[in-house]
Amino acid sequence: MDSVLKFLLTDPVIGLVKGLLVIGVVLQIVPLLIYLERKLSAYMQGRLGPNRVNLVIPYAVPGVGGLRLIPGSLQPLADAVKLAFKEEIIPKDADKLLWYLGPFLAFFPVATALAFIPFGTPHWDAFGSGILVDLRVCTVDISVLLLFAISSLGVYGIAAGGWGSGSKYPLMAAVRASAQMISYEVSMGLAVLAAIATVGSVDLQQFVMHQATQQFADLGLFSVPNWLVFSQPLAALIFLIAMFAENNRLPFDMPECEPELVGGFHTEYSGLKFALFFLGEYAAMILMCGLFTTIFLGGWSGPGVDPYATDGINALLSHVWFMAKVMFLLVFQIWIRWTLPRFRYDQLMNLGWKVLVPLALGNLVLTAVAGYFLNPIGVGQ
Amino acid sequence: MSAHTSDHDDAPAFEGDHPPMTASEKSYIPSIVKGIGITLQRFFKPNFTVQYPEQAPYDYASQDRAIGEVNPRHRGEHILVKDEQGREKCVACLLCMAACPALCIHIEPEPAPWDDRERRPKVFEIDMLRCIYCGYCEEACPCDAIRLTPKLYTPTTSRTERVYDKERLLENNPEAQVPQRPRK
Amino acid sequence: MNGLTTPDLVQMLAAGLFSIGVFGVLSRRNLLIVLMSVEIMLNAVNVSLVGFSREMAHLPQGAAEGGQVLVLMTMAVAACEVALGLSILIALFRHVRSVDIDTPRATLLRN
Amino acid sequence: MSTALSGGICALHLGTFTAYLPLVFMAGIGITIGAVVLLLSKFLGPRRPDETKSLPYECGMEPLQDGARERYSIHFYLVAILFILFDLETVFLFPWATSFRQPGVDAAVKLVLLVEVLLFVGVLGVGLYYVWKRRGLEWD
Amino acid sequence: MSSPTPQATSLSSDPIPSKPFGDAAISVEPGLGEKDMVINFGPQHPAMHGTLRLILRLNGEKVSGAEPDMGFLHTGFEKLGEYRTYNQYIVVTDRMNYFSAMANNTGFACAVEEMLGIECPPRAAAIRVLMCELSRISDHILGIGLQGMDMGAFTPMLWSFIEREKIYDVFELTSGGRLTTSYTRVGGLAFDLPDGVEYRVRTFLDRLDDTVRDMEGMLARNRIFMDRTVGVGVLTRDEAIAYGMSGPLARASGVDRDLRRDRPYLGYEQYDFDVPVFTDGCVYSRYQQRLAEIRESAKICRQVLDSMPSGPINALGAKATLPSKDDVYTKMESLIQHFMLTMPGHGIKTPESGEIYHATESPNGELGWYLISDGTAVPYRVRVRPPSLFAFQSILPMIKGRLVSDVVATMSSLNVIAGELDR
Amino acid sequence: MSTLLIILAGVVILGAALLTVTRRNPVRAALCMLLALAGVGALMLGLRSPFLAAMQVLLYGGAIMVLFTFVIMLLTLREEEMGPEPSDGSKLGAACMSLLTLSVLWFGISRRGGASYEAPRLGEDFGSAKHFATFLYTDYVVAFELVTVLVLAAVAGVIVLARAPHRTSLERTKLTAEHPEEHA
Amino acid sequence: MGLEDWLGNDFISTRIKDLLAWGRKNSLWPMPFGTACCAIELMATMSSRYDMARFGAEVVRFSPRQSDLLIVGGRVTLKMMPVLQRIWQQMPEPKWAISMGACASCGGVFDTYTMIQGVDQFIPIDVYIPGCPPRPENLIDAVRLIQDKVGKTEIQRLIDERTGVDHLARLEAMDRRRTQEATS
Ligand code: SF4
Ligand code: SF4
Ligand code: SF4
Repeated sequence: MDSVLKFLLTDPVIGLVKGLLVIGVVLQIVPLLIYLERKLSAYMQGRLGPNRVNLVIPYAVPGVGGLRLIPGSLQPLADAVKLAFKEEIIPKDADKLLWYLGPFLAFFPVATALAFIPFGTPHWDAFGSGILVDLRVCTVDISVLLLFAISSLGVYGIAAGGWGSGSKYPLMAAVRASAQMISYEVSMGLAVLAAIATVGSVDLQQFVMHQATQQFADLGLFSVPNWLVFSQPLAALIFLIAMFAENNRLPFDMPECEPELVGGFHTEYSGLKFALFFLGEYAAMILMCGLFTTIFLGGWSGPGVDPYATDGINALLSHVWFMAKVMFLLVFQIWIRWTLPRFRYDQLMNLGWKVLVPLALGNLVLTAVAGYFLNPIGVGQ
Repeated sequence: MSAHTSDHDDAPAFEGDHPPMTASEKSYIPSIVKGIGITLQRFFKPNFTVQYPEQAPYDYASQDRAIGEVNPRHRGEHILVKDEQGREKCVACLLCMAACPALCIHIEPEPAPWDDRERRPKVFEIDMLRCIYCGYCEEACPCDAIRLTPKLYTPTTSRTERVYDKERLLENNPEAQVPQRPRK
Repeated sequence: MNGLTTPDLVQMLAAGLFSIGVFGVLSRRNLLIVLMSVEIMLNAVNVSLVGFSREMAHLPQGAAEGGQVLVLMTMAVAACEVALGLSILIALFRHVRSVDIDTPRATLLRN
Repeated sequence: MSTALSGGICALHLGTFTAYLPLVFMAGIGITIGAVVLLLSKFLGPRRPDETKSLPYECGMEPLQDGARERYSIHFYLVAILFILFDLETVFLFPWATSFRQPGVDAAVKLVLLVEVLLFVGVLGVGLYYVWKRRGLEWD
Repeated sequence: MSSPTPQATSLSSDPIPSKPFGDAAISVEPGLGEKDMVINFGPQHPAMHGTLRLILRLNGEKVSGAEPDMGFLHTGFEKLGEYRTYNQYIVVTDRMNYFSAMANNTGFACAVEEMLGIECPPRAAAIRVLMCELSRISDHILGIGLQGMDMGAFTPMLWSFIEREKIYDVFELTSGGRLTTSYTRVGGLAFDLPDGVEYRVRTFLDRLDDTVRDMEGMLARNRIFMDRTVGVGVLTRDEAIAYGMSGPLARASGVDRDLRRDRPYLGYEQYDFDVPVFTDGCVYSRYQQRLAEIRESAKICRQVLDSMPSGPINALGAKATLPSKDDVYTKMESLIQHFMLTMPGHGIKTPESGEIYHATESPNGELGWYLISDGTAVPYRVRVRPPSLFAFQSILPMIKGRLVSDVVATMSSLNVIAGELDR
Repeated sequence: MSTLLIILAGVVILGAALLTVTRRNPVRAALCMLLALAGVGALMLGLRSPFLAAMQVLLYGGAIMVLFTFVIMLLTLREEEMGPEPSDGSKLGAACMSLLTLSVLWFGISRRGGASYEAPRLGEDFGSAKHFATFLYTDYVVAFELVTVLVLAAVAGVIVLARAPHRTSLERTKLTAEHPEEHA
Repeated sequence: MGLEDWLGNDFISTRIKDLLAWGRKNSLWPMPFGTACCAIELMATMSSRYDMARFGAEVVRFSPRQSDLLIVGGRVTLKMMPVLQRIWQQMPEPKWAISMGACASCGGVFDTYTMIQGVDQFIPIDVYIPGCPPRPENLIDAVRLIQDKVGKTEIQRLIDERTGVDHLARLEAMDRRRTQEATS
């Protein structure tokens, strides 16, 4: 038994298992998100939302039949099944290669970048085997940089899909979308720079450790953890806004805003390719929310989590905290989507370049000056 | 009657119609918070949906729609009214046919075998698909022989199936078959 | 290639990459692709620099650091070069409606 | 510091490629899912292409102008260039950000570092200001 | 033909642009200029309400030219009018402006009554006013809801539908139809108000405020919304007059003109209401204009309910309305009159060469009916002055040089009803 | 291990680069280039320069190639605008030149003494962002500050080029008159 | 060529078919082709009181590529007909169509020179809804009718019939190919 564990817990195996787990979880959150989005918006609008396809536990109630649970919960599955068996249409002016690459490139970088998000404590004693497992897929210490590098490739998906469709609305949407995404990447990068300066590391696990082990303020009854959202509020705000823009969510949903561009860059896509775009979009949402949680909301830390402990309960608790924060952010994104109108294209660019970038620069200067006068930082003080 | 609303009478402190955005409004944040507040409120309000196929369209007891029982004026599918002896009341006077703006009634009269009227319809067809349920036929009929009942028109998969002949009209909605005209 | 060590392999790779860039610059007439070829050449230099830096990492004088910084500088120059190069390309395109390198000359000659 | 924290045999030290192996796995998973979905999309659904069906959708009208790839405004290009330049600047600041508050740096060095970075960001700001004034940030 | 409005003469002196379409109008040919992209905006486009079409010439995001293309819903209303009797035509008018059907058939009935010289009884007039104002509310509330929706705020649109549903209930209770009510008749109404309508309207009006406040709270002072609407799609007062705009659109541009006040019909002069006027003429002003008019209409509705006269609902003496059913079943002369009004070839007696232009203030503006009679029961000619047409034709100066997103905002602020536009 | 990696990456890089310079369609060329750049990034990782690798992907992949993509999207070249395919002669000449370059370089590389990577172990954070900080802002501060100047110059240049004066309408009409077929 | 063609009548195939039918049934994304008054009722059906989202018919896609159910609501004129037809043709299989209201089904009250007297002359309609406009309840009924139909029809045959392909011949050809592949 022990030797089996020892064999199984080699690095590559652990890495593979973690990778599969992360992707698996993300693939399960996506339908949940779709369902939540529909239900939340429905209730907000005085409606009920999908409630015909329920989870049925057969023969649960004796004599009566199955027990119907959670109205409409299988809606995403129904959509997926239907989309999978839908006809595939390739417009005649489409660039075949780009047409296929579009949805693929929209999903693949996001999936890869998910490897860097720490979803639990850094040392979990796996099954008591004495092997410490870091709860993130890729344990490298320049994870922020690599994450940015890889997720910056997400532009290509939209660009390829929109341009490759050979149709006007998608083309317009593609140009808009890519311009928007790269614009907000600047302010996002600058905001993260300030955060890095505060923490002094480009390792996401270090970010969490920094926030988990320090205290921002002590209010007597409870102490406020040193989450960066408190010590870098401006950076957090900028990141939050940029996050919406990067995900193309309302109020920044230029690339697919229906009343203008019909369906946006995926107007011409049908069936599974459309679903893949959708998947990539929601996965990107999860990625960004995870990143925000990790950088600004203390990641997996939370009451009851000991960053140095190695036992399984602790690891599980840390993961629960992480997921809770991410879910909160996701719901927040959904909520905003159904509350606000959208920007106009030029206003959006103005907000990005004329407000957020100067603000982020100012924040950076502030951080630099403050860092000069403040004590040097270290982890675990 | 004043020509202007009050905010035009007393000289406004700003150019144009609307007060310019205040600094806090310019920061987007108050309105976003307000918006979220409103949607939150709405989120917890009871919802407005009538679960149609389960809840009958007129069973509005739980909703504030509450039209009451069947709305007698509701213009649904037609019936041909039968008299006490179970015969159609129609005397084939063709007034409904003339009044119909959609020209969807087709009547062929024939001499009636009964002695209280001269004619009766041999053919009485209504193209329910073309009909616009305006109620003019009912209004035009001098002897209360055709009525629009609250019965919902039903979707169909065939166009010809919706042409109702006399028999079908007579049997269409038995509940609405009361000899005396219901009050409207 | 028994005589080659790993560092030499890297340098060979850089050399190969560089000559591909040269080929692209010389053979293509599409300005866009010419620019891309230039980028390939710069990348070759980067590879070579990183290789050298790695090789000299044990030297005390900071030669390795020099290599690394140089790579960063190359990237900066490459970025600026592309920005300017493409601006020129666009400006050119507005005038002669072509990205063929030989077209401007032809157009100028014609006028 | 990083080794002190991430001990254990899984946390391989930096620079060894094995530490990136999970990344390769992850990319592999991503590629597999993407490829499988694309392949499935080819095989699952029915296929009945025809002339009209493969026309680009343009509100139900015949597409105006042949060749849908039309030229677009130069503004977008400007955005992309600005983005490159700013991205570049960010790249040069990353090392600074990781280390400027490390313990054990003496005050003089810190001051020099501060001045340098302020200068850097300052010039960046000037660049932004210049573009702004030259109406490079106008979109209408 | 009576002169359209008292102001018409004074207005006509205003300069009309020599080239109303200016250089905005373009012709479409393949392979156009250097950077311009010609694109179909509509007919099946979410922002174009399904049936309008603009051919936009875009320079990047900017509109450098536009050509409206209409007629996708040209149904032949006016021609149909020459084959339907006056009362039958009421049904058709319902389907012209389906946002506010009641206002349409009231307008038509009023025009016919004026031609025939019939006065509709006070109770009928009051009920008509009530119904018209309810339709105005339902039109405007959907208008601002759609305005929000076209800008991405989907939620308020559905709230507006909740209110509309309540208005539908009122309509359904009174006339039997939700949308296409066919409630008015020449000389009166189809039925009297049933019980419960007053209570229902009052509760609706009480709760309306909440919804309107919520909808306003979501958008009105939201910077995103204001940035997109203030100063967008501007139509100055002079332009508005030159383009023949009327109704809320003209009032939002500062044209202080409302037929309900300036040329009262149906006893509008008895009610105390304000005519809100804004001056900016931008999308935001139109939004505010509609909000203000909703409140005024609610005021009118309350007054109507308070002062509802009793009495008959049909002008009985004029021989233009059907006698009551009970009379038809029992009295011979009623039966004969019934036959005379419904039989083919017979119907309402009209003057040999009657000619009338009668305008009412429909929710979208001045809805004019121009009728010629030839003594038969069927009009010789029916012509409509649809307010939407004037709104749609004036879109060119509003969007020229603006961004694509502004086209959407402007379009939805104009509230162009295709059925009315194309007829 | 690392030799294997280098050979692997090398094959990918060289192949992609070769494809890049031979594609006629700029979009395909850009895609191949992207692959080559990613390969170079991986190679840098293998050579223990993780920071540079990240920057390679961030700058080249996420920025420079995006710019290329933009230009391709904006221009959407038609066949005739890309110019004719270069003649076989010029291709041959270019190939000779590049082979010449290659042989010179090859000669140089093979002549140098057996270099190796196995020399004393590197510092723990060699090639990391922190490592960069130790010399970028001290020994190479001039270069560091010069980058901003470079960027500033580039910005200025780009703005000037992008805002190049448009042809006046007069010129345009003249052009149209001269070459009506081009402007039709 | 579509997996469904390969499904036989064995247990697993039937299960898969059931799953497919279930998915399609409960995820009918409508393409609203609403032109006139009926469109308003269409909107009313989507909105809070009737909430068509309950049946999974929520995601209103304005691109035909992603929709399954064309709802023709409103008057269709000669000028509009090509548009409708093109949109129908651009929708991917399997697809369904509802003709909502008197006008779309047969012209209704508008028997005039511009109107199409029934869109079923141009596109195959699965369900007709009478009424002018039909009430939201009717539209919901129609969607449920479509759901029934989706569950019952053999999609492949339906598509073949629509596209004018001989269904049996195609199946036979496939069989032949299959056996050929098996033997070779
Ligand atoms: S309801 Fe109207 S359309 Fe229908 S048959 Fe009667 S008169 Fe004709
Ligand atoms: S239904 Fe009435 S109006 Fe019609 S023919 Fe019969 S009796 Fe006459
Ligand atoms: S059927 Fe009636 S409601 Fe529907 S579009 Fe036609 S006229 Fe309008």
